[in-house]
Amino acid sequence: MAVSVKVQTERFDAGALLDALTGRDSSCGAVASFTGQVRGGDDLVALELEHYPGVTEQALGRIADEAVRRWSLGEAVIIHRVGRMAVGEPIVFVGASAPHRRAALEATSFMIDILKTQAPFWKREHTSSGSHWVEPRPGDDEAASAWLAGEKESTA
Amino acid sequence: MAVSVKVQTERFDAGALLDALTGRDSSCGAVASFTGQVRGGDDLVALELEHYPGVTEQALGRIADEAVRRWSLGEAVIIHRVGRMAVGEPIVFVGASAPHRRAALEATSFMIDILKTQAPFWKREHTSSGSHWVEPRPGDDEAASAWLAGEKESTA
Amino acid sequence: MALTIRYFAALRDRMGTAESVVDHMPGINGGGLAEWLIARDPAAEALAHPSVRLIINDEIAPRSQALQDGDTIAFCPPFSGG
Amino acid sequence: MALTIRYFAALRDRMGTAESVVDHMPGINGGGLAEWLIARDPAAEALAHPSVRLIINDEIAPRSQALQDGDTIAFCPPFSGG
Repeated sequence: MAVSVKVQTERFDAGALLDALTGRDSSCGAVASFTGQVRGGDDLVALELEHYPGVTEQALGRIADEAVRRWSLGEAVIIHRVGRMAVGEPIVFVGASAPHRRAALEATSFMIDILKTQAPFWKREHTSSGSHWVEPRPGDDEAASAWLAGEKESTA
Repeated sequence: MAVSVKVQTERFDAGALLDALTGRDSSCGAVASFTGQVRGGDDLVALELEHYPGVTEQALGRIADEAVRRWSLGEAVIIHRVGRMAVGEPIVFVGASAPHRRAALEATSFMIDILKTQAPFWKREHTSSGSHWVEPRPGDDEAASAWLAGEKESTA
Repeated sequence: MALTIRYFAALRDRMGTAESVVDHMPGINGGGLAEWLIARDPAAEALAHPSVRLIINDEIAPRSQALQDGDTIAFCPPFSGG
Repeated sequence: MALTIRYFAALRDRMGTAESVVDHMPGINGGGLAEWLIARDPAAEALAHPSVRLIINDEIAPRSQALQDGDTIAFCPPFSGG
């Protein structure tokens, strides 16, 4: 059981992070991952991510620990970038290995859902006509609340 | 919208497959993946995968097409190996890119769940004391049925 | 013409062959073919199990599907891929 | 000692500063501090919005939490990472 979380400005390679999770633990038959990347559109030039140093890392560590505990994971990984990113660049990688597929898939969904509402990151969009802070998407709170209330677990 | 499915004996690199899905389509902010690998235990020496050539590829293509249709994916990928594999080796990779995270995550779960019950693959376990065909896991039918009945979609 | 019968995985082991060819029997369906095979060889009894699926000419098909001369019928144990 | 106040993202833009230090007010809690800041500067009105979360000494905390001398209180707009 290993947890790895990191906040960094450097670009990461999602494939390398996935490879680091696969073939490592012979008790794990399943590895799931989620990668968030900068989506183009609305004249977007770049995305800027701000965070609360120290608090963010602590929040990510708790989210990964909770996922390992709930789903008995082999490993849980969360890497989140901060700073300025161009369209198409990766923002966040979340991955989990587990004995069986349902645990790996659910733990991955859980970590990204909870991260959105429980980790102090803020996105600012830079467009050709100016910049503005991003509002959370309407469904984000509901997704996190469902996990925290345990509802999602019961539909597994 | 692109679908890519393949049945092969050669080992694949899950990380390279994930990298091929990321940063490609600027309308996609999310990429999810699932990798199944040979789980050790019970004296397992190797896993052998048999399939029904022609029919399998057709089944995988339909599953990926259905995922693209249901979740408006950017891309959907299914790679499944056949033949003999050692403990820790990858068996199957499923991946999806989509504008938002829920679509990518659900489509990935859908594809691996349906593949288990709708694609003609058979696993044989080789142990130091002999070999035997693998029975499907009890929950596999239920997971596929829930998707096919649309139940899982409504809990998203 | 005839019917081509294919067996996969555990059913191939049970039947001792991957493929056999029999004369077409007019009016027979998938379930009827399984019964005919069992009557001919008790080792084929597993073919009647409800978990065994039929793939007729590359499509998963119900046992009630009528067989045409030239069809290929595959008897498949429960799939276990992924 | 004193209270250290931090503002993030849109709230930092609104307040025109990332950090300020004020004297500790015995008996005050997080919500009271927000009200005190708004009374001093109408630009701080956004701090009262229920979507604004407080992180007190690195922990998400309710507005009802009593503040101790030396505490760091961060006012945070809704998180939007991931």
